[in-house]
Amino acid sequence: MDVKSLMTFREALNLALVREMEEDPSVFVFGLDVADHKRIFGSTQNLVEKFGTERCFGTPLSEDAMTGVALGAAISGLRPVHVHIRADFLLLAMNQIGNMMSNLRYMSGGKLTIPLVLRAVIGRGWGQSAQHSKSLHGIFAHFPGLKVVVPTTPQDAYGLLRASIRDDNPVIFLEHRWLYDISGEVDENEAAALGQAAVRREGDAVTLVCTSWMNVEALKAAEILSRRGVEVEIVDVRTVTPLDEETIVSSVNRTRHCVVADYDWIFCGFGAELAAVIGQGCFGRLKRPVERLGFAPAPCPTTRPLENLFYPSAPTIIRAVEKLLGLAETDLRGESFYSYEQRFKGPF
Amino acid sequence: MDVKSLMTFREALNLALVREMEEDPSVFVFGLDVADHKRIFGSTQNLVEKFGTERCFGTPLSEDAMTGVALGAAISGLRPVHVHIRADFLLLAMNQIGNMMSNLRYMSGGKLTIPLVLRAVIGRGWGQSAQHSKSLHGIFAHFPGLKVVVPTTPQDAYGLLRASIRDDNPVIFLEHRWLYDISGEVDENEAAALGQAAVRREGDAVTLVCTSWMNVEALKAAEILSRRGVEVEIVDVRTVTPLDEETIVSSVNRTRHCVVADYDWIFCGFGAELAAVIGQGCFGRLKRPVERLGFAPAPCPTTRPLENLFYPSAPTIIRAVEKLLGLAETDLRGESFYSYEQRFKGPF
Amino acid sequence: MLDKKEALSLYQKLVLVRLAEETIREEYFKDEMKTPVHLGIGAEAISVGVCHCLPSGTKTFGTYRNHALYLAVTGDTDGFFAELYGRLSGPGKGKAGSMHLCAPEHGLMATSAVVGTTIPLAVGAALANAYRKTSDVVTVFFGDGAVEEGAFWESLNFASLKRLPVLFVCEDNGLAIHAHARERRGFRSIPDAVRAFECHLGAGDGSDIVDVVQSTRAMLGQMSQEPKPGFLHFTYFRFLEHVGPREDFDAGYREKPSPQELERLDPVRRLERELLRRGVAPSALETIRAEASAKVRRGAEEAQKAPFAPPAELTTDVWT
Amino acid sequence: MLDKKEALSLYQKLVLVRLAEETIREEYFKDEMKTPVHLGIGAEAISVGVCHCLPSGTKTFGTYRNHALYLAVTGDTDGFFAELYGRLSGPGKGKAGSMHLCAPEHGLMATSAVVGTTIPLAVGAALANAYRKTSDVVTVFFGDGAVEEGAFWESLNFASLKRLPVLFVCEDNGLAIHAHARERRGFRSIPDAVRAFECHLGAGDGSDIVDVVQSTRAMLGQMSQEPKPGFLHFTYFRFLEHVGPREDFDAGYREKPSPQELERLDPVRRLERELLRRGVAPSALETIRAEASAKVRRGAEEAQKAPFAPPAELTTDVWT
Ligand SMILES: Cc1ncc(C[n+]2csc(CCOP(=O)(O)OP(=O)(O)O)c2C)c(N)n1
Ligand SMILES: Cc1ncc(C[n+]2csc(CCOP(=O)(O)OP(=O)(O)O)c2C)c(N)n1
Ligand SMILES: [Mg+2]
Ligand SMILES: [Mg+2]
Repeated sequence: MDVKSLMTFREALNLALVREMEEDPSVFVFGLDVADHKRIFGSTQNLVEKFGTERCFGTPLSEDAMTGVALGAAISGLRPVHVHIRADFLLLAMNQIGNMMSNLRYMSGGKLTIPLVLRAVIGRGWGQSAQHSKSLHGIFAHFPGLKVVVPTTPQDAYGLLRASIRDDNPVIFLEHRWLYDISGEVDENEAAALGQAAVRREGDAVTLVCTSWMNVEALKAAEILSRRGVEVEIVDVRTVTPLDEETIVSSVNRTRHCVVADYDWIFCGFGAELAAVIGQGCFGRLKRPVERLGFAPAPCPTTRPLENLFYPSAPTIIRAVEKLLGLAETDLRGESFYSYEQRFKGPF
Repeated sequence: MDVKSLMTFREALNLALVREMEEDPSVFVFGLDVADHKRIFGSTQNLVEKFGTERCFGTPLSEDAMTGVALGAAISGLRPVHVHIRADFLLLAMNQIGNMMSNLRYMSGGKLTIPLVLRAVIGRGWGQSAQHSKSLHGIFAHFPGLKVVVPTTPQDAYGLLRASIRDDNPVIFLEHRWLYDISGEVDENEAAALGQAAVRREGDAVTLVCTSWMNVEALKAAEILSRRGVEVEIVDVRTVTPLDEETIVSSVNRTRHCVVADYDWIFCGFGAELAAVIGQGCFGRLKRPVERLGFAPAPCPTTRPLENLFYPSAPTIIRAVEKLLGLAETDLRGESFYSYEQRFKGPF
Repeated sequence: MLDKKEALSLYQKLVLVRLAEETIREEYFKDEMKTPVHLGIGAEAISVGVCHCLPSGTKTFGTYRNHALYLAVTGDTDGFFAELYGRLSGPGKGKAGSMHLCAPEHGLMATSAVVGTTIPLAVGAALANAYRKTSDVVTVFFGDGAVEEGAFWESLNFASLKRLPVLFVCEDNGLAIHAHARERRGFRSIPDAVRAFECHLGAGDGSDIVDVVQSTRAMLGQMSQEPKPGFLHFTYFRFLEHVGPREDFDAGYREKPSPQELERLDPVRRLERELLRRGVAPSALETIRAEASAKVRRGAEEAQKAPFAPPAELTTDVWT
Repeated sequence: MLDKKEALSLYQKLVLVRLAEETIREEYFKDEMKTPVHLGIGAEAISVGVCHCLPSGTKTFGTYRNHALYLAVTGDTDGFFAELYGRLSGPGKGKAGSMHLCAPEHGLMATSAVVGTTIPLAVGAALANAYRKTSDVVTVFFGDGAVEEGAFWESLNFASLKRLPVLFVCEDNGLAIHAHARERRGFRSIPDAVRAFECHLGAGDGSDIVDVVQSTRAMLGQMSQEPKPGFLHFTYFRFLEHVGPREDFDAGYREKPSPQELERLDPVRRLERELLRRGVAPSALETIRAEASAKVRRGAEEAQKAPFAPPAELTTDVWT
């Protein structure tokens, strides 16, 4: 049976949900908007039709309690997938996440298991602004007891979501909105494990350690840099906790240069952890300090010109690599970069 | 007029509140327990008597809304000091903190100012356990728009709290429970500014960069190490945001060795930021990688033997310094270390 | 009853909001207004009517569905469009966009895109008024979905406990995005659920500005007689999709009302009929519409010529 | 009315809890029990009475004031003291301490030291029951202070909306630490505030275990007849300080009731009187007390001899 096919990230998420729900009747999906006609940008489509409203249903606007409900169902043996249309809204649930979900297994002396997935979308573009654009993966990863996943490819959306649902620990699964439209080959039989980074591209000049959307920007940067003979290696972190330090450190030990391109604010973010891990693991090998890229130190602004500057991008990566290697700046005028208006605009 | 006097950290906090309330009628203090007979471990004593129940009052148990109330009062021109008896409870208010308080000035194009202090106590000991022991300073510092202060000395409790109340930005002010009983000289006229680290002790062997209670442990470690001729320098970070990178980096560039002793979990914590900043600022100068100390990667356990292992301490610091410098282990058997039972036990 | 002059002035404000939003609907497809828009077509009477009853400068708070509120409070179509087009001359320098419009200098302190988040802020502002011994009423507008958030209950409890001068205005369209009230409410009705709290309770037809004004005046009267918070519940019909410029009756989650029903639910048409009934000449209404239309058009046009914020603005206004 | 046998069995359970807590009060000053203790003296009848009515294995949730609940559900004084003394043989291996006691194998899923946090968990557990098409009732105990937290309202709303089999038990001592209800509640009464929700409502005297049992049985009957959540409101008197082993009538925030009043408020004494009135021999009660006392003493003594968790336990049980 051929199980490889081309699909979008959104379809891959959907397929992972369908497969898990088919195989395990204790898996269910709930959260605001999961059952309306838009279905979380299509990622929960057909679930109501296939599995009924008891296994896919909307809720009142009550993020705090709904997270507790997910936790209560999980310790009772179900496998809830609780969905949020923006990661920002998880801040409403931080008490359940940081004071309960992360502790309950420990406090019960290991008697409780918490097979729970919190899916949340990282918003961006068309004025998503300060309250609809956060990622916060480093914040969640700070609490022992949680796992945090930031998939980039359709294959990972599929494989890591399935692995997350099967995991007996609480997993926070963060999906960048722009990735939804990205297509790629998905092998349904390829199992994925949490805790493994992936080398997306090999190179010897610099290692780019990337999360989520930054992998896409990094690939674009790599393509441009390659034309002038600079081959960068791209490591997609994939899971923040557990973190695959080995893959990251061994890549940097080879290239001896590193740009961390994290999709979040820099200060006290996951990028700091990466820089610290690399600073330790590659001590004496690094030719230059690790360069950290991330959001500008400001809330995300609405207006497009400032929003463009807020986010790190392929050009920012290129400039960072050039600086690290002491190269002159590439002329980027002829290049075309990702512009989301080609994919979506207006309300979404 | 002599304005220097010996007082405890708790008294220094209280004095700062009294002085600010005397000088500015728009300053008020509210939160659970601020007006009962225990008065937040004594730190809000006499406020009701001196300023009335309108300027010092308790609330219902509603951390989320009460934080919004503080924010609403602040943008209306008052200067609220909102108090929480444990930092863990701030997780209930994360939405107001991370989606509102940190953004509102920016979103208003700079029209709103937010002169607001969130005081919270970091609990520890006698089974404070997983839900009454968090610090989370790195989490708060991750959001642009917030300031974060972690005082250690009575002088700083006094000076930095006054500076925080006078600051026109939201400040999260985190007070370690064990510091409350520490005495020190306080100069009432000494103004403090946010954004300045303090060198607590000079030395040439290793720089210890410390937050909050870790400064106390570091001083003890320094005393023991000094007896064998190892002089460590201790930098008290004091304010996480804004961070005084210069003082930290220049110390490490001198000693060429660094132990970061942060009072929080290590992974994705403020310690990672410090290690990243030092890795960058001291590149090529460091003789060994930065060593990070912090909580064990677990929720805080109740039982004392495990709690002892959970926290980094003077002995942990000594061992880290010895490892960094390649020294044999000091015999610590004759040493006496801090034990909170000498200060308080049972209910508190 | 409102006198004719007052009714005409309300018509003027209503029409300004309606035409501004109709202009957004036309312009939006040009893809220059790069901000989500939560249009309030059908809801205008609530913000306009309530704000009409408030002394000018009164502190107000709202949600992302804030266009009517912003225009009712400020009348400033120029700033409005500048912000929607992301220009430096907008009240938020373009950083705010549609969802965060505010004008503290006019009392509109904050609006927010996270449901329920400005409710406690309004209570805090009312606390500040009480602290300063003024009884000025702070007003906060929120949707029916916000009632499901814990912050609502916490805020209502605290305000009632402290008897703060805050007016809660619930704009109930029976929908949260596409979810109907029956899918979200485990209580009989919003007024019923609020009844046990120490606050004054009122309700009205949010599609009828005359009713809105009368209910609001009655409520403000009660609040000044017996100092307690007020809670006003207004129902209305959301004409368009949750966010964006289109109708969405074809999406399947709700029926399109009959044309007669839509006439009744449209607060502008409803006031128009009332004014005509009371003998106002059609040409007088036409004049009001023409003036509003010119103002709106100028705002939208000028905005598109205005400059964007310079790069340095990216990190300005984060801290003082 | 309960028959004598049942009343005696309740007495046995009540006494076990009371003596366990009295033992804590004696032992606590030796400073070996290094965990905060929120004693439930005065409150025992609620947990004991409600749990008495639940089929064994029923899922329950509680707060940090959980000793009566833990013992009512498990009867396990040995594990109880082991946990309080921080020993490996405690149900949480000593990691949990007093505030996080749980025994999932007996249905006691979780208790928590952050107010209100287990309420939504109970609703989630009830959702799991509904999902599995069982109508087993999940029960959650919480203090009156928890009603002020948004999570309570959100949980009540969702449970009512979905008509989940969850029994909310509010243990109302009129205090949150030292704050009286009047300083915290902006609503008339807790039952009034809950009335508009789609749940069954009941109330009783939490100092009287007979009343507790009867109210609970009536409630469970209603819930099985018409599937909806239940809400039971019990008042009781907290004899001791909020946390710790002492009385605190000298602290100034409340009056000490008269001796007669205290007799009435003490659920153990009250049931004792009732049993004597019904002809039970004093010696029969004495035997029950002696047995309970021996069990408690053994638990406390054995616990102190038991080993602590080895260092490796520090990072065990964080993840699976
Ligand atoms: C806390 C939070 N949860 C979810 C959302 C996503 N969301 C945006 S608007 C909305 C519906 C709100 O409904 P209502 O309060 O009735 O306001 P309306 O849109 O009907 O005016 C939701 C769920 C959000 N913005 N904030
Ligand atoms: C969310 C939260 N806020 C504050 C506290 C501090 N605190 C501990 S117990 C308590 C009072 C709770 O009162 P109630 O719910 O009535 O329970 P009781 O102690 O009376 O049994 C408070 C405020 C807490 N633990 N959790
Ligand atoms: Mg609505
Ligand atoms: Mg109570």
